[in-house]
Amino acid sequence: MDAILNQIPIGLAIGAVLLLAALGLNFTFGQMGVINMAHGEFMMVGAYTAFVMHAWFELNPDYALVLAIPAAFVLTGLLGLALEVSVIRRFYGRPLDTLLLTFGIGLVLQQIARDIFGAPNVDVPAPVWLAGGVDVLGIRLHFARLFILALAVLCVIAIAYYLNRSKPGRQMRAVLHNRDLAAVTGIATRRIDATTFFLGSGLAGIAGVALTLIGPTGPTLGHNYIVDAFLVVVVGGLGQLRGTILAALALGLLNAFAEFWTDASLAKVLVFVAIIGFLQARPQGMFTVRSRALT
Amino acid sequence: MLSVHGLSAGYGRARVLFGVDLDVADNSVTCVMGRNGVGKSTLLNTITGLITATSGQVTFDGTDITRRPAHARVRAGIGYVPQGHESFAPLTVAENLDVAWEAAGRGPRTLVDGALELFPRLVPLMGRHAGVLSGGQAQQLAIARALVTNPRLLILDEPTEGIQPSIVAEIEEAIATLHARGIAVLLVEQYLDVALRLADTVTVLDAGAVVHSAAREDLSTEQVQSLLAI
Amino acid sequence: GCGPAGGSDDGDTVKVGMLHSLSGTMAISEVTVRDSVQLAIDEINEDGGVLGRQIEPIEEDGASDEATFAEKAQKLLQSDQVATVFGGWTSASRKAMLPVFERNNGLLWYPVQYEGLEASDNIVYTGATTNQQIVPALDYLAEEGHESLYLVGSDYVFPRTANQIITAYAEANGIEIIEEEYTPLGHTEYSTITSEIEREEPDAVFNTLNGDSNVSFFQQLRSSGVTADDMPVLSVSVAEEEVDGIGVDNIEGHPVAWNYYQTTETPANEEFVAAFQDAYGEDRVTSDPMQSAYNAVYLWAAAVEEAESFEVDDVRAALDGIERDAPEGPITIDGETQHLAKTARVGVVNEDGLIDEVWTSEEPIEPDPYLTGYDWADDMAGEE
Amino acid sequence: MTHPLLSLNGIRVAFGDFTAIDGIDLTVNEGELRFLIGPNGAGKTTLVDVVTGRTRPTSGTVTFAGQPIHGRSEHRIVRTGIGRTFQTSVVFEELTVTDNIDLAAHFRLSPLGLLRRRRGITATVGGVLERTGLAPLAGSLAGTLSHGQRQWLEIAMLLAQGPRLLLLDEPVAGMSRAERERTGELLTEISADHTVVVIEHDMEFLRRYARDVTVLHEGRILTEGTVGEVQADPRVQEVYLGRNQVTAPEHDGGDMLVRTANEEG
Amino acid sequence: MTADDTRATARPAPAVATDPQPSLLARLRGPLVVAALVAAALLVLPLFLDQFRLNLFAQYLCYAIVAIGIALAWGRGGMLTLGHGVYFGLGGYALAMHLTLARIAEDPMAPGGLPDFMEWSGLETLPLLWRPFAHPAFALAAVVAVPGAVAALLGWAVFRQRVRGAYFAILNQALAAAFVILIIGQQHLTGGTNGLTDFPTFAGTDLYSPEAQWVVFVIVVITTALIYLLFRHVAGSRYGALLVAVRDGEDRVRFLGYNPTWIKTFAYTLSAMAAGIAGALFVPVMGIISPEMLGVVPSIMFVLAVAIGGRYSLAGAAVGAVVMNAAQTTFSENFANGWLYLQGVLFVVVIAFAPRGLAGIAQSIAATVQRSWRARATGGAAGSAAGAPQETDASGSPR
Ligand SMILES: Nc1ncnc2c1ncn2[C@@H]1O[C@H](COP(=O)(O)OP(=O)(O)OP(=O)(O)O)[C@@H](O)[C@H]1O
Ligand SMILES: Nc1ncnc2c1ncn2[C@@H]1O[C@H](COP(=O)(O)OP(=O)(O)OP(=O)(O)O)[C@@H](O)[C@H]1O
Ligand SMILES: NC(N)=O
Ligand SMILES: [Mg+2]
Ligand SMILES: [Mg+2]
Repeated sequence: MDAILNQIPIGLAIGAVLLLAALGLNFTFGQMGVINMAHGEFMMVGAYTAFVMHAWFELNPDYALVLAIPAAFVLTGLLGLALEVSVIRRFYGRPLDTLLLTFGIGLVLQQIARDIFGAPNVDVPAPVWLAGGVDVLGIRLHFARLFILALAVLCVIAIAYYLNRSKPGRQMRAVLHNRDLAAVTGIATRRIDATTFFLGSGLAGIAGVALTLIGPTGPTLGHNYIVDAFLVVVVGGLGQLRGTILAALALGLLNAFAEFWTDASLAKVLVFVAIIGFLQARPQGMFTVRSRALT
Repeated sequence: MLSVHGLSAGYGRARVLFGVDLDVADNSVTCVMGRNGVGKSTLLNTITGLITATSGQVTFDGTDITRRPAHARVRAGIGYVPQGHESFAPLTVAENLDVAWEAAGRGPRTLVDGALELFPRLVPLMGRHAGVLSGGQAQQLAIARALVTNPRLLILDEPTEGIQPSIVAEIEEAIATLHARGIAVLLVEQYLDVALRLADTVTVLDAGAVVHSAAREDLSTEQVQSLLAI
Repeated sequence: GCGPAGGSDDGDTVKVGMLHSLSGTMAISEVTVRDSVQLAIDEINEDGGVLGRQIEPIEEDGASDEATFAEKAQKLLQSDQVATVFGGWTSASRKAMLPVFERNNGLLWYPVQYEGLEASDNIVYTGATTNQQIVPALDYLAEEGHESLYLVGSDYVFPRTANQIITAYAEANGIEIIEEEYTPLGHTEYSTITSEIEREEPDAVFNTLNGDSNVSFFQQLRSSGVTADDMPVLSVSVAEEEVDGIGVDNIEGHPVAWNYYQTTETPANEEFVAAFQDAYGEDRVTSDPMQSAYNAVYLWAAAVEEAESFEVDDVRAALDGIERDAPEGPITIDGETQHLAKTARVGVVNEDGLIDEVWTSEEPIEPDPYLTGYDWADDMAGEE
Repeated sequence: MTHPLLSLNGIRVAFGDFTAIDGIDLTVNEGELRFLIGPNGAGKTTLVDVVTGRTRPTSGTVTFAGQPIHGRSEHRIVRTGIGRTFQTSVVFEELTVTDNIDLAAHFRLSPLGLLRRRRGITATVGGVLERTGLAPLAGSLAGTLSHGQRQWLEIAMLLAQGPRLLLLDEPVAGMSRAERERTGELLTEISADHTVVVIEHDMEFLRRYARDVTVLHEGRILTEGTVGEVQADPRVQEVYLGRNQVTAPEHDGGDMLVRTANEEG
Repeated sequence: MTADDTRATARPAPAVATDPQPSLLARLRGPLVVAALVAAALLVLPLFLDQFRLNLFAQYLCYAIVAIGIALAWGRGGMLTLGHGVYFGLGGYALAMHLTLARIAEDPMAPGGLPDFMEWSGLETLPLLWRPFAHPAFALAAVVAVPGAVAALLGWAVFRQRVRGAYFAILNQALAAAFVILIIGQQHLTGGTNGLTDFPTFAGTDLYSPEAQWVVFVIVVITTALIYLLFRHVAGSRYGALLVAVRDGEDRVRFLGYNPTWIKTFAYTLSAMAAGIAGALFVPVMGIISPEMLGVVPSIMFVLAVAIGGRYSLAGAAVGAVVMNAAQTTFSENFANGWLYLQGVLFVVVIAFAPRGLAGIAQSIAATVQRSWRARATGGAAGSAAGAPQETDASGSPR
C-alpha cells in the first residue's frame, strides 16, 4: 500500500517535468500553432547554459543553477526570436510546415552542440542544497523534484498572469485566431509573434536547466521529452493553460502507476492507448473553446 | 483626408484593381458601389494594408501610407470593418472590444461605452465567446470593435449585412452621427436606399476600375441603378 | 569521401573502412571509438604502414541506424573495395552488418563488449564476450559477499541476454534475484525503480542500462540517498567516457566491470594514453571500447603482415594466435571463435572520474561466446 | 399539397445557462416557401442547425417525411433529403467551382462510383452552373471568389444536391441588388416543386418573394402569418422592424424599400 | 421592376464551358510517361550504376512509394501522418518474418527451428503469431492487410471523433514512438532492437545472386510505377476531389451528404498499405528491418521527403523521396562529419522558400515557359496540380 502511495509523488514529479517541458509549447504550439520540433533542442540549449555557467565561468554549483535559469531564458528566448524573425514568420497559417522546418533546424542545432561541446554527455553538478530529500508521511520527496515542481508552479503563475491579465496575452490569442483581422484591428502582429515565440522558447530554456537535475545533458537531450511534451499539450487542449497543467499531472501519474504495475516499456504503450481512449471522449482535449465556425 | 491614386492590386498573379482613383474628403461619406466581384473589398483591403498595392499610392492626411503595415494604419486613424462579420472567436465579446481598444493605443475609455451605447444588444453578451455569436450579433461586434479604435476615417464593408432591419436603421443613424462628429466614412453598401441616404459622394466600380464618381446630389437613384446594372 | 579508384591491391595505399555513428544517439559513444581507430592508423602509417603500404581510411557515418550500417558496409565492400572495416558499437548494428560481410566475404573488426552467442567468420570481436565480463563481475560480487541482486537494464538484446546469464549463475550460486526491470532506451524517469530498490534493499544492483539512461538512473538514485557503501551498483556499460556525463558525485564508489581502464598499469597503456591525449587533448579520457578498437587496427596489421596479403581469406587464416601486448595487457586471437583472450577487471569510480582497479582475473580468460565451459549455463539457450 | 414535410416538436436548445431555443413547434408543409425572420440572435440559425444535425436539441423531436431525424448525424440527414446553405459561406477553396458543385451533386454515388474519374460536366452540374450564372467562373478555384460569388456557389451546391427541403440561411446577404432579384426568381421557381425555408433580414426581398412568414424572437415563435399580417404586427415592429421602417415611408420617391412595399400592397 | 429587367441586369452568362472530353491519347499520357520511365530505369540505369548503386536506387524507390502514399493522405487529405514508419515496419516485418523462417528451414544449424533471438529468450516452440508466416502467400497478404487493418482501425477511431490537424499529427507521432517501444520490448517475438536481418533465400532461390538482385530491382521499379498509377487514378477521381474538400472543410462536407470519417480513413488506409508494400520491398533490398527505421525520426523523414518533392503532387513526392535520399547519401559519403548541416540546410531552404516543393518549382517554371509561348489551355501535369492552393490564376485552373 505504501508502495502504491509512493507512486503519487513520483507521478507528480514526472508530471512537473512534463509540465515544464510543455509550458513553452503551450505558447509556440498552443497559442501560435507553430509545431516547434526544435523545442527539444531549445531545452538542450538551456541545459548547456547551465553547463557553461559552471564549466566556463566556473561558478559555484550552489548558485550557478539559479543564475542559469534567467540566463537560459534569455538565451534560448533570443535564439527562438532569431528563428522566428528569420524563417518561422513565413509560415503562419501553415502550422504543419513549421513542424518540418523546425525539425530540420533541430537537427542542425544538435550537430552544433556536438561540435561545440562534444558528443558525450556533460556533467552539470547539482547544488548541494538540492541533494537528498525529506520523508513526509512515509513518502520520500526529493529536493530536486520539489525544486522542479516549484519552478513549474512559478512559471505557471507567470504565464497565467501574462495570458489573462495582460494586454499582450489577449493580443496573442487574437493574432492566432485571425491574423488579418488582428492587423486591421491595430495589433502589431509581427511584434506579438516575436514576443510569443521569445517567451515560448525562453520557457524551453528554463525547462532545460531543470532537466540537468534529473537527466543527461547532451546533444540529444530534447529527444527524450519532445513527444511527451506535445502529447501533454494535445491532451490538455491547444493553448489551454489549465488543460496543460492537468494533462501533465495526469500523464505523469498514469506513467508512474502503469510502470509500477507493468514495466516502463509497456507503460509507454499503455499511456498511448489511454490517450487514444481519452480523445474518443474529448477529441479536442480537456478544455477547448467551441466555435460555431465550420471547418 | 484619404486619397487613392492609380491604385492597382490583386492576388498573386491575378490582378483585380486597375488604377483606381478615389478621394475621401474630410468629414464626408463616400460610398463605393458595384456588382459582386468587381473589386470593392479588394480596394478596401488595399487601403487598409491587408493587400499590398502593386502600383499606385494611398495617402492619408497627406502622408503616403502605401507601404505601411496594416496595424500602423489603424493607429494612424483608419478603422476598418471587413466584410463577413468576422471576430476573434476564442475571445469573449468584452475581450474583443478591449483588444481593439488597447491595440489602437487606448483612446479614452468612453469609446467602449459609446460603442456599447450604439449596440446595446452586445451588453448582455459581454461574457460570451465571440465564436458562438449569431451572424448579426457578430456583425454588430465587428462595427463596435472598429469604433473603439478611435478612427478618424471609418471604412465599412457592407456593414448592414445580416443585420435586422431595426438595427440597420440604427447603424444608419450612427453613421450619420459619426459623420456629424467629424469622422469621415468610406462605405461599401449594397442596400441602395441606405447608401444613397448617407453618401456625399458615390463611386461606382466595375471590373476593378472606377466607372463613375459624382456627388450624391448630382445623381438620381435611377442613374445609379443603371450604372450598377452594366 | 571516395578515395582514388582502384581496389585494395594496387597503389601504395590500402583502403580500410571506418564505420561508426557520427550522428544520432549513438554518436555519444562511437565518435571516441572512431578517434581511437584513427589514432592507430596514424601510428601505423608513421611507422611505415602495413606491408609497406599506407593505410587510407574511408570514413562513413552509420548514423545510429541499422539500415544505414548495412548500406554503408555494402558501399565500403562493394564500391570502395576496402581491405577490412573497423566499425559498429551496438549489437543491432553488428547484426545488421553481419550478413553483408558474410555475403561479400569482408572482415569486420567489432570493438565492444557484447552478449556473446555469436561467432561469424567475417567478424573479429575485440571486445569482451560474456565470460570475460559478466561472469567475472558476478564472481566479484559473490566474493564480496553479496547475496541478493536487483537487475536493471535497457530493453534490448545485450541486457536481456546478460540477465539470463546472471539468473542462471545466481541460481547455481545461491544468489537471490530480487527483481529484473527493463526500461526503453533513452528512458529518463527512474523514480519508480529507485524507490523500489530502496524498498527491496538488495545487496547490490547489476546495471546493464545503456547510454543516457545511466545518467538519469545514477542521478535519481543519488537523490534517493543511496550510496555505493549501502548498495553498490555494478555497471557493465559505463566507462570513463560516461562517468563525466553522469556526474562523478553521482557514481563515485560504484563498481564497473571491463577489461581495461585508463589507469590500467601496463607500459603499452602509458603510451596509448599519452598518444591519445597528445592527439585529441589532455582532457580526453580513454576507455575499454576505445582501447579495443585501437587494438583491432594493430591486430589486423599484424595478421596482414603474417599473411603477407590483404585478402580476407589469407588474413583470416593468419588470425589464430596473433598476440599483442595491448594497453589492457596481453591479448591473443582465438582463431576458432575470432574472439580474444582478455583479462577481466572490476574497478571502482574514484573522485577524479577515473576508475581504480579493485579486482582482476590475473590471467587472460579464453573467450567462450556460447558459455560451453560453464555447467550452470547448460540450460541457457545456445546454439552449440 | 398540405402534407407536413418537416415538423419540429417542443424543440429546446440550451447552451449552458443560455437557452437559445425555448420550446418551438413548427410545421413546414410540402411545397411551401416559408420565410423565417426575427431579430439577431433570435435562434433562426440554431433552428436550422437543429434540423440539419449540427446541433443536438436539448429536448424535442424533429420529424422529416414521417421519420424522426433528430440525433442522426449530419450526412445521414442530408441523405434523407434536406439541404442547407450557410450564413457565412463555406466552400472548398482549393477546388474549382465545378468540382464544388459536382461533389454536391454526387453524394449518392457508391464508393466505387466515387473512385471513377469525372469526365466532363454532367447535365445536373451544367444546368446548375447556368442557372446560377456561375458558368463563366466554372474553372476558377472557389477560393478566388468574391463574397457575393460565394453566396451563389452555396446556392448552386444546394441546388445540385437536389434535396426535397431546402434551408437557406440569409442567401442574399451581400448580394448586389440585381443578384438579389435573380435569387428571388430562382427561389420562386424552385419552390414550385420543392419545399423551401429561407432566413432573411432583407425586408424588400421578403415582401417580394415570401408567402408565409414565421417570426422568431428570443427562442420562441412570436407570430406566424402572411407578409402583410406579420409586418403589421406591432410586436414584430417593436422587436424587429423598428418604428421608422413602417412609419416614415414616403419621404423619398426613389426609395426602393417603400416603392416595393407600395407595389405589394 | 419586372422579371425581364432582372434578366437584363444579370451578368452575361455564356453557354456553360463544358470540359472538353479528353482524347484517349491525353488520358493515356500519364501512364505512357510512367511506362517510358520504367523502361528507362530498367534498361538504362544498369548501364551506369554498379550493383551497390542500383540497390541504393531501389531503396530510394521504396521511400518513393511511401511518399506517394503520404502525398495522398497529407497533400490531398490534409492528414499529416508522422507515424508512417509504423506501417512501413508492419509490412517489412511481415515479409521479414517469412524470410527468417525460410532461412531457418534451410539451416541445419538451427535444430529447434527457431530464430536465434527466440532461443535466447527461452522460447521452445515457434509462437503462434509466427506460424502462418511460414506460407509466402500469407506473408505477402499480411504485407498489405496488416498495415491496412491497423490504419483503418486507428483512422476510424480518431477521424470519427474529428481529431485532426496538429492533434492528429502529434497522435501519429506518439503512435510511432509507442510502436517502436512495443517492438523492442517484445524481443522474443520481434528480435528487439536487432530487428530481423539475414535473409539469404526467398521461395527457395538465393536472394543475393546477381540475378535475384536484378529481379528484386525490376519488381521494385514496376511496383513503384503501379502504385503511382493507382494513386494517381484515385487522386484524379471524384473521391480525390472529395478528399481535398474534406481537407479544407471537413464539417462542410458532412452537409453534402458524405461521411468524412470514411473518406479520410480510406485515404489513410490506402497510404498505410503503400507504406507496408514499401517496407516489404525494402527487406530484400536492404536485407534488414529494425525498429530504428520505424520511429519518430524516420517517420518525419518520410514526410520531409514529400514536402521537399511537393506535397500536392504525387509524382513530385516520389521524386522528392529519391532526391532527398540521394542527397543524404551523397552528403554523408562525402562529408561524413558534417553532412547533417547540409541536410538541415536543405530542409530549411526547400520548405521555407519552396512551399510547394520541387514540383512547385517545376510547375512555375513550366507555367512561365508556357505563358511566354502561348497558353496551351488543356492538360495539367499528370496527377499533380489539382488540389494545390493556387495563389494565382483567377481565370481557371487546369483540369
Ligand atoms: N484570394 C483571392 N485570390 C484570387 N482572386 C480573388 C481572391 N479574392 C477575390 N478574388 C477575385 O477578385 C475579384 C474581386 O473580389 P472582391 O472580393 O474585391 O469583390 P467585391 O466587389 O467585394 O464583391 P462582393 O460584392 O461579392 O463582396 C473577384 O473577381 C474575385 O474572384
Ligand atoms: N454554442 C453556443 N453557445 C452559447 N450561445 C450560443 C451558441 N450558439 C448560439 N448561441 C446563441 O444563441 C443565440 C441564437 O443564435 P442564432 O445564430 O440562432 O441566431 P440567429 O437568429 O440566426 O441570428 P442572426 O440573425 O444574427 O443570424 C444567439 O444569442 C447566440 O449567441
Ligand atoms: N554490445 C553492446 N553493448 O550493445
Ligand atoms: Mg466584397
Ligand atoms: Mg443566423
